[in-house]
Amino acid sequence: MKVWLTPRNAFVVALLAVLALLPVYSALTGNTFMVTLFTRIIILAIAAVSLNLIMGFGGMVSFGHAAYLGIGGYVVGILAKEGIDTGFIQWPAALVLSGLFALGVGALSLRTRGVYFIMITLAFAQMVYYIANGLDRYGGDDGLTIQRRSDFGGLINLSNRTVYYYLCLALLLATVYFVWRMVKSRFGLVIQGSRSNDRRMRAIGFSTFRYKLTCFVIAGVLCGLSGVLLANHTNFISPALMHWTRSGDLIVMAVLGGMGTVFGPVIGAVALLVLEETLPHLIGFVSYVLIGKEVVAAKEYWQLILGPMLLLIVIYARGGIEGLIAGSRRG
Amino acid sequence: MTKRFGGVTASDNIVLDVTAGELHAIIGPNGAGKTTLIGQLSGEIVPDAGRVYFDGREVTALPVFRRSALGLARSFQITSLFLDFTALDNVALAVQAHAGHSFHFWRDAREEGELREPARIALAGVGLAHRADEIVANMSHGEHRQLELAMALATKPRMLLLDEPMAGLGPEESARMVQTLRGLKRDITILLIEHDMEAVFALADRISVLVYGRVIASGLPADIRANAEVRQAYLGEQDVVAEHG
Amino acid sequence: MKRILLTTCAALALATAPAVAQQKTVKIGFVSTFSGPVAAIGNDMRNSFELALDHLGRKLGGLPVEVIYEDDQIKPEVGVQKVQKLIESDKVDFIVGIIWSNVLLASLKPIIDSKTFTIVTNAGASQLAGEMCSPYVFSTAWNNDQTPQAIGLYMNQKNVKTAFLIGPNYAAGKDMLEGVEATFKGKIVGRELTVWPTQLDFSAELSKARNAKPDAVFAFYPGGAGIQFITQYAQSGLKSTIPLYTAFTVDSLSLPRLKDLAVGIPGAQQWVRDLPNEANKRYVNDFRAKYKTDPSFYGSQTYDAAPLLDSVVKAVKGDLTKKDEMRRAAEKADFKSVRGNFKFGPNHIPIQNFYLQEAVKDGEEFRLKTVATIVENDQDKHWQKCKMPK
Amino acid sequence: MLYLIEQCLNGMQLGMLLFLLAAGLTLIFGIMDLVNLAHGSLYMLGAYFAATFVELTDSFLAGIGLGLGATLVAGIVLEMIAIRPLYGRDHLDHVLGTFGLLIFFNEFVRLIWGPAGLTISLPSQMLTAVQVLPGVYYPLYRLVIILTTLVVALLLYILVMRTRIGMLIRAGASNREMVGALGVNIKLLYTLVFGLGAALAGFAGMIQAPLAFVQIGMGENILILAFVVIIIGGIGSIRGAFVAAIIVGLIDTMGRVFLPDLVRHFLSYSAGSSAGPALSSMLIYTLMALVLIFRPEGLFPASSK
Repeated sequence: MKVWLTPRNAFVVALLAVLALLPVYSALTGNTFMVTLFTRIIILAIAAVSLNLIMGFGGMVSFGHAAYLGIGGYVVGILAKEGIDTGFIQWPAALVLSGLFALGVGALSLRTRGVYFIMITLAFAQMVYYIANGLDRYGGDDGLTIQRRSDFGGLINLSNRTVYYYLCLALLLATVYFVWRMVKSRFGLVIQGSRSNDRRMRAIGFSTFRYKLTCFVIAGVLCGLSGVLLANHTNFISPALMHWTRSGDLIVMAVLGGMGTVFGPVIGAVALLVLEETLPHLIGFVSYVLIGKEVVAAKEYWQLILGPMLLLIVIYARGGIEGLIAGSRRG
Repeated sequence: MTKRFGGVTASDNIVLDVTAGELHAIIGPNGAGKTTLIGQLSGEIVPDAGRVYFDGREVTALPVFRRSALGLARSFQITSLFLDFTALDNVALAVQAHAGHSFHFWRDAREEGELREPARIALAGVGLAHRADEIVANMSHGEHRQLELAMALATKPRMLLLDEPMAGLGPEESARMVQTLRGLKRDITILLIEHDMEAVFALADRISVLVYGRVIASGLPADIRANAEVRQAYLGEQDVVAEHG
Repeated sequence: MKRILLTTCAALALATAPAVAQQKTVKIGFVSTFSGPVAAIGNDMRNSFELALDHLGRKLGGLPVEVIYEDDQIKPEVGVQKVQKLIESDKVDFIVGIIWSNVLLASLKPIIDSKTFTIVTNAGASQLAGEMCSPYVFSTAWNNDQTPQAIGLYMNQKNVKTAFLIGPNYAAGKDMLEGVEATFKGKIVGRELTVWPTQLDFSAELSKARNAKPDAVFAFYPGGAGIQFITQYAQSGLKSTIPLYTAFTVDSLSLPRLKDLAVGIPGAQQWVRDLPNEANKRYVNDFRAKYKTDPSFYGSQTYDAAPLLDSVVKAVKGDLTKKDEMRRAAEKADFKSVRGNFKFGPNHIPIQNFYLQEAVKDGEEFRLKTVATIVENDQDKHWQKCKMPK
Repeated sequence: MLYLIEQCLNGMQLGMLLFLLAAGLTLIFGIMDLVNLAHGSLYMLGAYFAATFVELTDSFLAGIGLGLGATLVAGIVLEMIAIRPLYGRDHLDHVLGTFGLLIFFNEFVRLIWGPAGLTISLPSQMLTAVQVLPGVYYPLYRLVIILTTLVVALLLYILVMRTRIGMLIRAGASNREMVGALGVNIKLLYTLVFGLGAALAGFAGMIQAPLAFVQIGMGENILILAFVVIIIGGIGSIRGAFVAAIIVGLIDTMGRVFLPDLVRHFLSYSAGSSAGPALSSMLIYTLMALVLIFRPEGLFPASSK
């Protein structure tokens, strides 16, 4: 029988509890920013989970995943600008377009492998990035403010901060659950088999290309959803949404949390973004303890610590945070 | 069939006919083009000229996975498994490959009896039943070879292409493998590539000799043993091979 | 340390300002760029703001001040997040700063939605002057196209018949080129927009300019890009053959690096370090004494924000909930600007003079110097689009 | 026509710069199988070193020389401390680890040199344009860059094709195991190659610095271009890098020159002005995607060299 009370599961449950109760804490303390910050974290976690689906389980390292954030966001933004506020059109359109883009990119990119795959996905993302830059009507380089969040009639009011937070959390959990089911299904086994040994998969009779392409499209749609949510959250979209370093950030989240585990990317997203918020204060605090005063300037150099940390994680903790919590079983 | 790699002709006008139900062995020195031949038959390598027929049907243009679906299975000379999966998972994947399409996203495949049961049977068939839940990376080389065979079998093939299943096995493991193959050859057509002459002559119904991409002889084991050209071209070289191996 | 600062300030306030009923601090969120290649601009703004607070005894309207500095990393989406944090988490009374038009445009919605009183001290996106104007948002800077309009006028005075325009491809860049086109009476023989902020090498565009054989070239490149552009302009041999006119390209941050290369290149600006008024003399002299360098126009605009806020807090006697009274007070612009005369238009954008500045060598040092006044009391042309609630 | 020649020279100059970066990148990639996102940081470090030494010595050439040495040392130290543990890992680990290094170097440079950036002043005789053909004027310094880089490319060619080290490098690029089997000190070879790549990148940074501006993050965008170059050229191939660098340089320049005007024919003037630069930036990525679709191993795969 499986043991359910592992340190890992305890941690996941604790994290979920914190996420679920956050708006309560925020309401009690009056610090509404916590909800804003964590809405963003949750949305990016969806993107990281989707990236992890193709990268961690399918072995397809996409260096252009931020493109879907952009496509999802821009569909919402452009439709809103053209006066179509209803989410019943905006959301499906965004998801379909993300999927179609993934279909095109995947069909062309999946012929290559290894670093060529990394670079060709980057190339396609850069193309979308520059297209967005050239969209003069929609702000070009400067981006576009979305005056109203997607309208779902009386169904749900996205402008309510708490409602929106719980919607995003629910979508994250749905995504995680869906991915969890999927990786255990026949489809998921084919994807993981092809990461492990693509040649053998074909020899035993799988058309791995089709399955990988399907997986690529699913990940694209999920990340497009994340883009839709992000655009609604910030009320603003710009090409910066899909700058190549953003794709890098998503990879960092997936790996930091623990690649190839379903919940890992969520942990990674929370860890990275919380670290980003707190590391400056941490440095300030350490300098206060060490030399008796807070060195304000030192707080700006928090990335000096983040960079080597990433390298150390790559070298010494390949299972990411998940791996550390779960012990050495995942290696 | 002809295949050239740059200036090297790996398969030079090979004509090979494997009859249903027989175990046909291919022998030949290193570099004779044996693995290339299997590659062309299984569909991984496209011949520059010539045709491949399977069960009376031309399959020259079919990709690997389609030939596999027709019942043509292969094993690999260099162990090629899913190292981070369990033994049972490996075989179950092979079963799954022939159980319709795999666009099932919801049901837990590890709970599906129709995938797991045939896999367990195939594992038992090669004597690995007790190792079913072991991660493949932790298993021995001999077990890997057995597992290779189990995977090929799990696809319920009508013809097996075996690329040196005995390579790197100890005498005891080899004997077990010969035993297993002997059990199989009644039901399945087998094309066997092997260096282990003892095994070849023990198992084969017919033997073809491949040297520098050409079939120089083909016939019953006894004829091959007697063939002067073969002795000179191949068996004479066996000493050298033996020194290495 | 924040807490220590707070207590000290509170203690000071207690000792010196017993008149103020509530012992409240004024919380200011300061958004600028403190990392990356343009951190110099953010630092100059911060230094100027700190100096202004020093000049005011670290108090606004008698209340102690706490400033929270946030770095937007030149990214609009980071800027938005920082602005949201300041409003929601730190619950600041004022937001000050913002360099980039795109960061401003991204942040404007949360600012307006939350009615946070904001002083923009650089970004001059024309939407702010027009359709997106807000009762609680003021600018101590300018609208993007005002400065190039002044340069266009100056080019007319200099009898320039044909011009080649070049700038970066973002909101401000496009506004700048349109600004020149609005006032320049000669013929535009070429108009180039380059990729911003990634394109560093202007060789192809400079070859185009040479090929077009214009009487003059106009360029807008803020920050580090300005240094690149002017250096390459000189290297291509164009500086001696085709005169270059600029806006926001030569400033006191780039001058120490450009040195001789910048001499003789005219630019328009609403403030120059040598403007002859008392407030400015005090600002420039104390800035030089404290930071050993000249302040830039970015700094001057930010410096002005402090006395403006001082007048606002004074007007409501520290009760920062009276937003409408605060707004009326700010609209009066009752403070001594380093620019001399200073007043707001109906859209809360300054109406001000624009000067022609040039770099000169002063001993070992290079300095910017006022050469002429190009336009007086210039108002942006977008104010009619602004539907400011009464 | 004369104008076209001038623009071709501009394209060449960009191509030469890309080649310097791509050569190191492709060697490191080809031999150690390492994806190095921090290569652009070495470009930046080279520029900062050179700027510092030019300031100290008051001599452009001495500054470049010392800067080159410093970058070489920095590259070797970096390899020994941070890069070595990454060999043999998969590409994802490389991307992530060197992404971390890239972040680190940006902050490190800010800590040492401050956020404002530096400039390298050219000797005044360089601040002029010369007549290269009747009617074609070209900035002298850019001409110097083209010629110097051609010399470097030639030296590199001789090093790779005519020396023992070069033989090992070539062997390493096409068959890594073989070099190990030859009993060569692989560690030393790797360190040397990385150092050489670092020096080339640093050199690119320092010769570009007088044109541009020495600033944090200056290597990032050009690094992506250099990656495009080595992918198009074929990983591990110096010759491929050279040809692809020139192709990318020319296409990028020509795109910037002609596309905006072309787009303006179809769209409004202002829409064309902003769509033009965006489209020309897309060109090279489109080229890379096309190359990968039709020749997944690049134009000059290392094994066929």
